[in-house]
Amino acid sequence: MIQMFHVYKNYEGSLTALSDITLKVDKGEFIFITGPSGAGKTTLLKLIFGTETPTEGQIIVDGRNQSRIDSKHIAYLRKKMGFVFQDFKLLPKRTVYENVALALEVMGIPPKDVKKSVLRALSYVGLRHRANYKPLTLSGGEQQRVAIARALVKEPTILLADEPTGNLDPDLAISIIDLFKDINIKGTTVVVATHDKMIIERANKRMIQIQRGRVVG
Amino acid sequence: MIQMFHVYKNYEGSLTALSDITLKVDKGEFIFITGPSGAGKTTLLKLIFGTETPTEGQIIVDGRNQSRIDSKHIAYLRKKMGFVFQDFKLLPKRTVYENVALALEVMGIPPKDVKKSVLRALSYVGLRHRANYKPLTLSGGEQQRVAIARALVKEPTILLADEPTGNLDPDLAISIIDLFKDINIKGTTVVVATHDKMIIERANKRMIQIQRGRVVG
Amino acid sequence: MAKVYAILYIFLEAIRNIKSNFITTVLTVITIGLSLAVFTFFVVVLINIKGVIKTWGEKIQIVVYIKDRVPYGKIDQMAGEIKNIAGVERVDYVSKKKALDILREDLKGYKDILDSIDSNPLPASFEIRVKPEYRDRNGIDKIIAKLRGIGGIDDIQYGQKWVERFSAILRFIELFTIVIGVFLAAATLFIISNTIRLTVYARREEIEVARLVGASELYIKVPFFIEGVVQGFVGALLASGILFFEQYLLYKNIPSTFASVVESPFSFAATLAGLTFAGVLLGISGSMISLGRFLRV
Amino acid sequence: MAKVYAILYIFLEAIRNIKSNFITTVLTVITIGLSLAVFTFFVVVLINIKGVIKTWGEKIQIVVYIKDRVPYGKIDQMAGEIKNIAGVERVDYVSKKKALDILREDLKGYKDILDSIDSNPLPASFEIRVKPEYRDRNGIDKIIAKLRGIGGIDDIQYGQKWVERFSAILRFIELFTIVIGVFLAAATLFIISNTIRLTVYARREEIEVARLVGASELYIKVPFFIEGVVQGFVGALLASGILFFEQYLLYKNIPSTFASVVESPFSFAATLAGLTFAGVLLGISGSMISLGRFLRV
Ligand SMILES: Nc1ncnc2c1ncn2[C@@H]1O[C@H](COP(=O)(O)OP(=O)(O)OP(=O)(O)O)[C@@H](O)[C@H]1O
Ligand SMILES: Nc1ncnc2c1ncn2[C@@H]1O[C@H](COP(=O)(O)OP(=O)(O)OP(=O)(O)O)[C@@H](O)[C@H]1O
Ligand SMILES: [Mg+2]
Ligand SMILES: [Mg+2]
Repeated sequence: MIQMFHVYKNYEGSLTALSDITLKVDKGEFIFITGPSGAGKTTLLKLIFGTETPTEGQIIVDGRNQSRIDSKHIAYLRKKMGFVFQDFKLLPKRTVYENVALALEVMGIPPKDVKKSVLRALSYVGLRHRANYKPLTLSGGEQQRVAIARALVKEPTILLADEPTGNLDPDLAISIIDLFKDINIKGTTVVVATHDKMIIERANKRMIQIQRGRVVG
Repeated sequence: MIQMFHVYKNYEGSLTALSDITLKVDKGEFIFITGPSGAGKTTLLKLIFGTETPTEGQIIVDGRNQSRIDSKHIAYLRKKMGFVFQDFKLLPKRTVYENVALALEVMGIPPKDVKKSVLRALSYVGLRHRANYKPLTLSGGEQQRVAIARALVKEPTILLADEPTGNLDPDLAISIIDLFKDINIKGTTVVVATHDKMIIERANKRMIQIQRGRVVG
Repeated sequence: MAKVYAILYIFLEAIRNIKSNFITTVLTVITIGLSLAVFTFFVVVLINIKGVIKTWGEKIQIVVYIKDRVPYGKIDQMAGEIKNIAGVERVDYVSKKKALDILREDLKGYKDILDSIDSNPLPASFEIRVKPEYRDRNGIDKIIAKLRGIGGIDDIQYGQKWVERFSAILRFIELFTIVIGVFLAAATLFIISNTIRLTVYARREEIEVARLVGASELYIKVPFFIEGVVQGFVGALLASGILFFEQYLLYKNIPSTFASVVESPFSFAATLAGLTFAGVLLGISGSMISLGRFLRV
Repeated sequence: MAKVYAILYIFLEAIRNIKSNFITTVLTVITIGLSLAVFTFFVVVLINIKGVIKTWGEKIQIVVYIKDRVPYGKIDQMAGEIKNIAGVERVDYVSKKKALDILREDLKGYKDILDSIDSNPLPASFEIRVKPEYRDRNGIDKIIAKLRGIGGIDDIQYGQKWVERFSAILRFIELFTIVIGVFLAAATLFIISNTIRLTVYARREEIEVARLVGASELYIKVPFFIEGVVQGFVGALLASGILFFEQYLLYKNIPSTFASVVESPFSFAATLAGLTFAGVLLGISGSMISLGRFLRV
């Protein structure tokens, strides 16, 4: 599903964020990426998602080479991918419901189906009662769960989650990982970047460790 | 240093965020506040900081009643308090250095002293080499550490930290808590809201647990 | 099927944006309305002033005095020849008797003077009206050159000073219209597009998030496009309203000689149509230009 | 001591803001400049047009024909009495002989006619210039009423139609100036304050964060205040530049009779000073009004 060959990423005016990453994630796999702060986890996910392009090397996602793709296909590919952003990226002027629904609306899903899916996704993360609130009236953990609901709602082929439990208490963190496992069983490829040793241990899945931009284990 | 008497907080159109909180934090104390997502931890810190006012009850910080204070004294009080915001609240158009320096500049500290203090605070959190970058070019954990540096740089009388290690790996989290302990020893009262069981256990300090807005232990 | 819903959502999106940025939308509409109204008002006044000045040109005429004793048949022939000269609009024959009558009318107060003369000392003449294109020094000179070729003429006169002043004024008004028009058009365009730029800038976050969840270019652009159309359209209506109200205010107090200066040379419908077209065009292009800056990944 | 540094930081803050929002600052300056230039240009042209029209009023005069056979001494006395009437600006005596000379000059072409008369049929007269405040129907009537009380007068004449048309035009231009002036001033104010509002809105995050780290009201407001002053000042300079350039463009091509219409009634220094004052005032008040909305905790 995801293949990286000797990928390098240098940000302008910065050190090298990723060096010589070669990586293969099979269809239906569930992997963790871990490593210290600034190791390059987010960068790796962004490269897969296509919001950053590699300085060198090739990335193939769902059979397409990300570095040669045009903006039309990027939008197409993103409709199949869910991303839980480390900084949530919720729209403050829209309600929780509208934030989650946006992911389906851009796909042209009929309104009735949108409603059903959005409310279901919100119940999964325990926020159905907050559907009509604006994100800024939610607690940090609640906002994070909205971001998770938005990534899950479209039943993506690939789910990328960046530190999705950083603002959640251990019980909620576990239930979110269980949610990821569920959709993984239904066929979604899941890549989770996290620092949280506890959930990695509990989940018992493949883990890739990076440090200073290199895979170390 | 901080006293709360039968404090209630209702947000408009929301459930009660805090109910009947009575709490006393002594000068020079170090306490943790913990509890599940949406319990009211952030709300509690905001009440102490004065960005929210209690619906009922009294809050006394550093001898002043927060609910009767005017905007001039709020600014004065905030100069003595450091707050690590859960969502960082860094200014994207300014460099890391400028973000941290802002906290001192508003106090009218001489430029030479500002420079010394800022660079020292940045080394404490391991980001001195990033001083001239903009926050959005930093990783999530790096941004969080900038927020911590900004709260520490003014050597506050009271330090409020809201989930300050949510984006940090365990090693860094421990070193940040050690940093908090250091300034606590120098006399700063420290209040940390966190989900992270590990750091609470390691720190071995008083812990207040809240659930659904009530102190439960 | 997905296409149908996609279109639906694009419209919903536009409505939602207008609603959630209502104050900004209203202020943008007012900016468009005011700018268009100022611009249009200026243009109307300038066009009218030019029109008024052009009618002054009708006073330009060449008088050809006919030699005494030219026979009647010859005069007809002369009139024909003059009429054929390029630039001549109309030729009026003024007989000796008519010339005296006119003088008599002019000197009404001093009847005694004219009563005391017996022979008529005034010559017959042709009064020649000049076509608009020939109402300057050059054109007049050409006509006079041709007139000199005609027999039976005693003298040719025209208000040289007046012709020169008239064409200078006309040239000036033309220049004035262009300088002010271009300047005002540029200012209007600038102000409107800057206003839209700032409103789009305030929403760059929304654009970014929409792209991140997989929105196509169309899904992002079209709502702005629709908003631009709506803002431009309502702005144009507002401009029309302002203009008609202003005209009403001025009309009520206007001396009839000046009415033509504020009266629009365009019909109500034409003004409305023109303004709407301009407003919508401005709204769209303003939105599109501003969006351009934020449409990188 | 902390105070000194606080002031330093406030200035640094203002400079930093201008730098980091450079494009927006420049566009705001251009908006202020264009709006002020349009407004000032309009006002100058309207003031000048009014000035030109007022000078037309000098043509308003009352002619008093003196009975034949009034002795010379009596005429001096009459002139004195007329001069004392309220509203009379100047009195000129036109003797019988002078009247004939004027007529002769007018009828130059027709010498024969006047050569043939011997007695002078024209009366002597006073030409009375009217003070500006009396140059309407009402004022003229008052003067005429007084004139009727003076002996030795044969007839009183004035251009009634001209007086009425003149005062109507003047009234209209005054109304026009007020309507357009008020409208343009409102539009200018609105556009400038809306532009500043949008730029402040884009920076509400900075304001919030500054307050959170303990910035005082002054620390937050004064940099915006300084920016407002700078934007207004530079905008005013730009407006002056535009106006002088425009005047230069028009001057080069202007017929001298029209020069007064674009010529500023104010000196270079006065224009610059007035514009700067207006610009700075606009910049400050724009910033302050916009800030008001974002200064809650
Ligand atoms: N501005 C607000 N308006 C309305 N409701 C709010 C607002 N801020 C917080 N709440 C609600 O109050 C409750 C407590 O929120 P708070 O942010 O204090 O929780 P928290 O303990 O910090 O949670 P987390 O661990 O997820 O950050 C939550 O249910 C939240 O949705
Ligand atoms: N847009 C950018 N421009 C420049 N440098 C960047 C940019 N984004 C990230 N970096 C740098 O690249 C390195 C890797 O960043 P990345 O965000 O991938 O780390 P991370 O593993 O996600 O860390 P964290 O756990 O703190 O989120 C960091 O040193 C970071 O400062
Ligand atoms: Mg990261
Ligand atoms: Mg919280």
